[in-house]
Amino acid sequence: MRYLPHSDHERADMLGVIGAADIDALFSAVPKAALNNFVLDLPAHSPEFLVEAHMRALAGKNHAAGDGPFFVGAGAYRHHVPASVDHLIQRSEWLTAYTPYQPEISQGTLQMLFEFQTQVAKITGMDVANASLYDGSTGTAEAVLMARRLTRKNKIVLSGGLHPHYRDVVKAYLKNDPDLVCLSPSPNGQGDILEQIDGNTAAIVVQTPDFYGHLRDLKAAADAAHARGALLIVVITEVVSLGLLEAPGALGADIVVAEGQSIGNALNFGGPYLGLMATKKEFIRQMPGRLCGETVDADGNRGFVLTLSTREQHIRREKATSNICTNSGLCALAFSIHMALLGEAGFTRLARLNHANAIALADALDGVPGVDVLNDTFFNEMTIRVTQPAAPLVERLARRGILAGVPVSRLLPGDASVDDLIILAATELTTKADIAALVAALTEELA
Amino acid sequence: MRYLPHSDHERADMLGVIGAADIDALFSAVPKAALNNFVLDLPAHSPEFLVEAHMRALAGKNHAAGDGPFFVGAGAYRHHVPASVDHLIQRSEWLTAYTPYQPEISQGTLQMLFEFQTQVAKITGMDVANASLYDGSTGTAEAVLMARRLTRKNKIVLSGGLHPHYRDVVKAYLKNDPDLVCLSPSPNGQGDILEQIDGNTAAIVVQTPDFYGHLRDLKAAADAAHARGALLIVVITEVVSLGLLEAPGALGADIVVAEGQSIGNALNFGGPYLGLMATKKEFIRQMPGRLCGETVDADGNRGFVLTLSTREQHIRREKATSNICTNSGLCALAFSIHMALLGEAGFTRLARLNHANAIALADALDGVPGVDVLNDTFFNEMTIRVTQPAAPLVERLARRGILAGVPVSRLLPGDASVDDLIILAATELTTKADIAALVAALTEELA
Amino acid sequence: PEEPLLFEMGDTEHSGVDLPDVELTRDRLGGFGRKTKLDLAGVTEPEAMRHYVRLSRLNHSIDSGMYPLGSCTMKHNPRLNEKMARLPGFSDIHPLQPVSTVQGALELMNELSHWLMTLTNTAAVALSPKAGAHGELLGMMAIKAAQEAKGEAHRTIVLVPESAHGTNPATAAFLGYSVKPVPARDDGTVDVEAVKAALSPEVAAIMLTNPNTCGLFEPQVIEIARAVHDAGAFFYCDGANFNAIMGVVRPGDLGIDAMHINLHKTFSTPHGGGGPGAGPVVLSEALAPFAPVPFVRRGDASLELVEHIEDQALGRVTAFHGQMGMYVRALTYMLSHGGDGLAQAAQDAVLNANYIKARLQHLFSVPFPDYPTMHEALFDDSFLKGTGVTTLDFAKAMIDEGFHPMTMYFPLVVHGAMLIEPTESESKQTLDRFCDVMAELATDAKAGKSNRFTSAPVKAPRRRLDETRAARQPILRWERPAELPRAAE
Amino acid sequence: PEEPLLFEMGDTEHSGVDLPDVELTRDRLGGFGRKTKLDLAGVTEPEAMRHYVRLSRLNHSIDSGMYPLGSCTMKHNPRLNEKMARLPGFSDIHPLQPVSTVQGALELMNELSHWLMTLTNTAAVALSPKAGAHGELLGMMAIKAAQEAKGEAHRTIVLVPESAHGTNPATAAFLGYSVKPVPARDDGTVDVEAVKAALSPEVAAIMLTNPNTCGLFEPQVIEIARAVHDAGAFFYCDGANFNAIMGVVRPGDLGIDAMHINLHKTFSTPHGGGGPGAGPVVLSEALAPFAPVPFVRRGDASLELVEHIEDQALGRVTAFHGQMGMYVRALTYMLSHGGDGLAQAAQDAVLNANYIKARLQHLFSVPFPDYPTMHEALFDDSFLKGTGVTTLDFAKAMIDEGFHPMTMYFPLVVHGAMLIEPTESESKQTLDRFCDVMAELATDAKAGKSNRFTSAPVKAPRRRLDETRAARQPILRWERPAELPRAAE
Repeated sequence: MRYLPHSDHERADMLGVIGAADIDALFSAVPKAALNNFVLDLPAHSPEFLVEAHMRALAGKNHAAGDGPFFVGAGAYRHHVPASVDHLIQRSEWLTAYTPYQPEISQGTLQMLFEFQTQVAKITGMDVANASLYDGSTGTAEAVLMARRLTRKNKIVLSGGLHPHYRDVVKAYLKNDPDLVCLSPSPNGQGDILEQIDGNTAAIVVQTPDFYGHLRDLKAAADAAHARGALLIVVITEVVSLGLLEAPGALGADIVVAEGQSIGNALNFGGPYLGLMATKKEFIRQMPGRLCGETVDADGNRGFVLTLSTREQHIRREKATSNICTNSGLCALAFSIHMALLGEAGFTRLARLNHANAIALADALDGVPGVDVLNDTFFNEMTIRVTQPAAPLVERLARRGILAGVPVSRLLPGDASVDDLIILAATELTTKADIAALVAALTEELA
Repeated sequence: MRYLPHSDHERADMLGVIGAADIDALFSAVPKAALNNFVLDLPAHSPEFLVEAHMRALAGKNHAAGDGPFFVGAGAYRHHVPASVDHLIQRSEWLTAYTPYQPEISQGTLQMLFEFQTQVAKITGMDVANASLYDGSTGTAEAVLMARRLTRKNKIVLSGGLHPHYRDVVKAYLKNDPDLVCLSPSPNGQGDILEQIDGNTAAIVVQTPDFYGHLRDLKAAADAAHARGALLIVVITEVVSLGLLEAPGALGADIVVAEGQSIGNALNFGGPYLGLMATKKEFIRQMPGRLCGETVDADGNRGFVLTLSTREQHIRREKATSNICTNSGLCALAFSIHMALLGEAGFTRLARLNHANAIALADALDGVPGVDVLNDTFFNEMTIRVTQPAAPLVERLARRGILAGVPVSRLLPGDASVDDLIILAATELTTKADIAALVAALTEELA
Repeated sequence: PEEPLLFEMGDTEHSGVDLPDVELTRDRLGGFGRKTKLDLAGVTEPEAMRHYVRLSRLNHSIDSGMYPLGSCTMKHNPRLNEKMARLPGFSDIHPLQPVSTVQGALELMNELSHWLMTLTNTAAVALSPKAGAHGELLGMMAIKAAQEAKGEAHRTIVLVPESAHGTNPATAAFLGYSVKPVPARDDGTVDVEAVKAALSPEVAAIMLTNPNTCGLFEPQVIEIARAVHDAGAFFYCDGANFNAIMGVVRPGDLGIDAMHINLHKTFSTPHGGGGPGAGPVVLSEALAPFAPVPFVRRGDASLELVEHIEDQALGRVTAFHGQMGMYVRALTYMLSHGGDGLAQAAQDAVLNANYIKARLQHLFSVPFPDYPTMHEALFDDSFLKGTGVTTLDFAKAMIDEGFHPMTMYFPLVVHGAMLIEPTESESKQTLDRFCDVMAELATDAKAGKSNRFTSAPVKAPRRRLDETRAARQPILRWERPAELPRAAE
Repeated sequence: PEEPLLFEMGDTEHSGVDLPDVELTRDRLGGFGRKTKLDLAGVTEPEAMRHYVRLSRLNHSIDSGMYPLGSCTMKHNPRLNEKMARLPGFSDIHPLQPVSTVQGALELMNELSHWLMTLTNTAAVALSPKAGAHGELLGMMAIKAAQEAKGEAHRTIVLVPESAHGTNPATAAFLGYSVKPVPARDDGTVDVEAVKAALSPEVAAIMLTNPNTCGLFEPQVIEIARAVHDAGAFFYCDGANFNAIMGVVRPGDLGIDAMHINLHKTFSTPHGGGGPGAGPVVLSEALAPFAPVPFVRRGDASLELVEHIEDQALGRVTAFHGQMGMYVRALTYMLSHGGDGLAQAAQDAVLNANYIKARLQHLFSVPFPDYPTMHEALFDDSFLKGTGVTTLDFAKAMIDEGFHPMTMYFPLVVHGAMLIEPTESESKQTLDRFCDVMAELATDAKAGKSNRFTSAPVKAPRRRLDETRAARQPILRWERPAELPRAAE
């Protein structure tokens, strides 16, 4: 067994030192009825090359995004990750390190987290950020709970433009809560969320670009919320948009939650991803998740530690701000390295290139008979209405090797009004040839 | 430019410190006629994702060994390399380190080389090994030159079973040397090399398993050579065979040269590979290539250094034993890690598995009408005679997705007697299904 | 030399990514374009390589040394797992691309589910939780939904033994339950009678860790499960310590209703400096109907991904399908080990912990000597009484010997707890060196050489850090010093 | 703790590779089966990871710090190169599989050849040499073959300037040439008149490094080439320093006949702790017919691989097609940089060297102050006169500051030479810190603080090692100590 360092000799020697007759003697506390009472119907251990062959066969049954034209977005985006990023995160001292609870021998992870927090604060325009959460959707639920703690009010209003899966996660976290108001999805980018704000409102949750790709007016939302003592929670599923769009912090956001996958992290069929959360300085003691802070060591040298842990479960147990125990450390590292490589110059260029390719896509789609682009505004994603049911159309395009986007019905099943809608994204990896292939195939299918 | 750390600001500042008006001022020694006298007709710098797309397109035009049944050997072998090996050799401190001339900050590489030398000495049964050479073929040429220095005699006899490319390399190194005798290749595993030994013979060169897969009698060769004061140079192109075959050192070899690619290193279309060289203790001062030795530091701690460098070009210049300046450090590392993972138990099992699969292959080929297996003995490779010209047959099988081995005519062009021969290898990666597919296709093609 | 902060190295001009510098002649931003500056430092690739390589060297890691961290299961992370997770067929697929184009992914999820259900003898598994604590949340949500479905929404109490992980009470409280502690017996285990005494019609569930956080297998676990079920409550098992029994004991046979499995603890997905984890939850027949979406179902011709069920009780706990990258790693590990290898690994983990206990018990104090330990050896600080050396001091002295400290001050039920979990990955050679060092430290502490401890660590990249200062005057991000108008200019 | 040797950790039972344990019921070994024991230590995968991670941490590397090694060009190694080299379409193809199945590989070789010929303005390139010295060998073999073809086999002398790399005279001698040194001028360059004086009908070639090993561009190189050609000899150019001029000056325009290119120095393939290198040789029209096999040729329908030419003069210098893995890396690097980026890299390399020279020349002695330096700054040890500090001491003191020493005592023409090559990869921040440290060291040396130097290094994994002992009583392999019958038992 290649991962188990003991030979049978050594096992016998060790049992001798322990004074146990055999290994079962060490399991003597297990009720007889439950110990070795079964035959494990599982395959036996296997050479590496056979395991690899099996996994390659499974992987080979999937259509990878790089295998053809690809326009799928709606909350996860295919971007290029520099080879150096993936190389660095596989380095032993990053990959196989534990949570940095022992700061003297964890300064690498800790300094990185401090840098990461700074990067997230800068791109969102907020004062502070935490060391990451599981993903954008659970982060949104945590933000809602945080807003309740901060305002001591209960009502939460979710914009109809919030990603339906995010909405579902908030609903699960707030199970049966009558103070949760979920507005209807609006493919046209309009929202009546401002009218829902009342004196009992803890927060409104606005996503921009929204689920359909429209850009939302955060300033107006912030002003309306603040006028009634409510908080504005801004949700961003495509973090690259922050290279081109005004920072939510500059527009009045109180809490910003984002899915950070786009920077440094692969699609991975949905996970692991990276939840970003940033807020105002005065709110940090109600922020969930780990925080890294600067301090000095006994010699007076600058160093970093996990801090303000009195908010956390391992100290406060049932009084903690959240039950969260991990962050997305390695995904945060990937994000931080990629962002360090981009810098302001690269991040801005990346966002511009995404937008330019999306404009090219929108222009091309506009020219396809039977296709109606719904968006006036967008960053790198847009919604089209087609003259056929969208889901089977997308399926037919997939058989042609073109992954043409997400039929809205997949995310809002049962809502007939969205059956003819498709959300499509373009990124820096979208080529003219990809767009031409899509247009040609769509034109044929819709003819 | 992602690899160039200077901004234009910084370049200007630095020119200021230097006191140069512009960058061309630093090239003032270049004759005017040659400086910037051309337009570089080469593409401009390119984003990583475009470079990657280009390289993937090229790679996609090749049939990778893992894409189908694969029996190609004849000096390079497809084995499984554990994922941990390739991971470790990419670690910064291994990959991007320089030759360990400064031992105080190179103990990692040096201790590894010391361990590598020990491993090579052990598997070959020799006293000492060097820190590696370019590959088996150039190692063979170096061994021949070494034998001349050691014996102060000139005649070199190459067995007909020596890989034809190895023979060609020796010929190139010994250009126009009348004392080089190259015996004719003999597909039947017989050799008349012993009769060629005379009083002027510096060395005979015997490969086992030989080019056609036959095992050669090293003891007889050693005895005959030693009786006339000549040395026996043993060449091994498939180092895995040493897990099952007697060590050349135990049979009287004076110098052992091997291609080490099979352990830890990928096929790589022929390079980089790994030359192994081992010899007797009394011969080390005539051995080419780097050597690592144990010593102590100023505090008395065990440490390692490159040693006996008075043999080498950077000290001895035109009086050096060879002009070699590098070894195959990273390939040696991969070999050493893989061999450490195998150990005696694993190396032996690996060799047995190779031999068992080769027996299965030979048995299966024996049953194909029109195929004649020539070998009585073999390790993991054998030669067959078919009823058609071999090269076009192999080409037709390739079109069916089966890489069926090497037509001997590719290596011995112009020799009509080998036109119907194919050399095939099996390794631990050869499956029953691979053999069945080959047999079925061969049966059809030869029908 | 000290490694500077990224913001002290880079500036807004430098970039390590080449991209075409597209001019936008028109935009579709509707006036929401950025007007404020990002002020985001960039560095070129060679600078980034150095920065992150140098920073990494300030970390301890499994690959560089032992991590005897009780309850954390820091085991070897095979690199084959990493390689497989990076096959484009796994890493480069989108959670919302057509299900017909990801059949291999669904097959993988199915296969992983089969392994998890077989190893635990349970009826269902919800793969999607992002980490152990997230799995706990899901499991308790399922219990809550099941109680509600039974018309028992009035059950508002969850029993939690005092030795539990902090996540247990935090999770219960997160869902609005009030937490009622169950005391431990003097031998470190839970008394079925104490459980019975605590049970009532208001109790929704018990959350029990087994093997428990003292490293002991709960001998009365079957009786406890029966009592809990008899009282109409559910048995949530914290699976953090499943590594001790996988392939040897099936939690389903013990009567559990839900248990999360930390793929990073038990099935070797890397800890990554604090995540990402993955916390699939196995469920009993009773709770299976309350599993959240999404899950994989075998359809007529192909595998189906169920992403939505009308009026589903629990709904969805994360946006997509969970930690696919971790599923690949975990399944790769399972296939490598096989059922036989997993059982051997559990046995070796237990063997190693008992070996450490056997070698150190004459010098350290063992709070619960009655049972053989499972995968962890638990000591307390009574052997340090009067030495002036605290558990923390002792732990910091281990750093100077090249070891990560053990888990300290947990479980809370033991004063000055030292919880040591070697895992199955450590060789006898390493265990012997570890025991030698621990014995030498204990001897030194008892001999009054307290300076070795109170000043430790001295060989680490940093001496002890001022955590109080960090919390009192939090500095959570880099701010440009007043005298430095822009970075690196 | 010290990292033990593999043989002190492992034993013959342990293995980190699982393989079916096949029983051989019969064999085809003809009685040649192994009877002696290998006695080869094995370790499991977790042990191997630790061993090689820990060992690696004893190495300096480009990724962890600057390597100002003159003549070695230790530049940044992009990880994209590594990733591309591992695409199965490149790494998992066999040199002897049908040519029709490796058209992408031939295309890559063709493309790389095009870049090399364009950058050098030459007529042909032989890709197969395994390293720079191997390329030299090939180049000189081609020259020898060409002389023989001209009927000039009697030319047995090769001119080599005294400042040349050791490989130059070694290569010439290897081929049976006698080496005739050409003296350098006081300004560090070669005098065309000295070359003319040395030329004779017995001279086969000159081997010249340009830019030379003093870091200077040979100002009379065109005149030298003309004189050499006029004398019926060939001009071999050592391309080790091509990094200084790529994209800026084309060696073909200078009159060279053959030049090897170190892909690891110039085109960023990793040094790997001492190889593998790759040394393609570009050839002039005159030498092109003498290129060895194999090479790629464009056929009617596809690319052809020429592996054999009847009566070919030179034949073959290695078994297969050379360092494919390095071709992939080098071409990836070229495409990343583009022609413009390569020229910029050369200019930055020269800029950096001149910056170091400018910042340090007031404290260090500059032997050849007449020209701007190219990519290397050369100092000598006259500034250390009377300090009791040698060049070696000075170099070892650099180690304690986190820098690899510069190249020392080379070129031989300068007493106590210190040859510093920063390459284009170092940032101004790093260069400034390097210059600060060097200046401080020079000041300390002059101030008589010799202990900082003579005892250095003190912060490295080892103090200075006893090289004399290593050479006098060579211990070249591990031997089992008499008291230890078998390892790790």
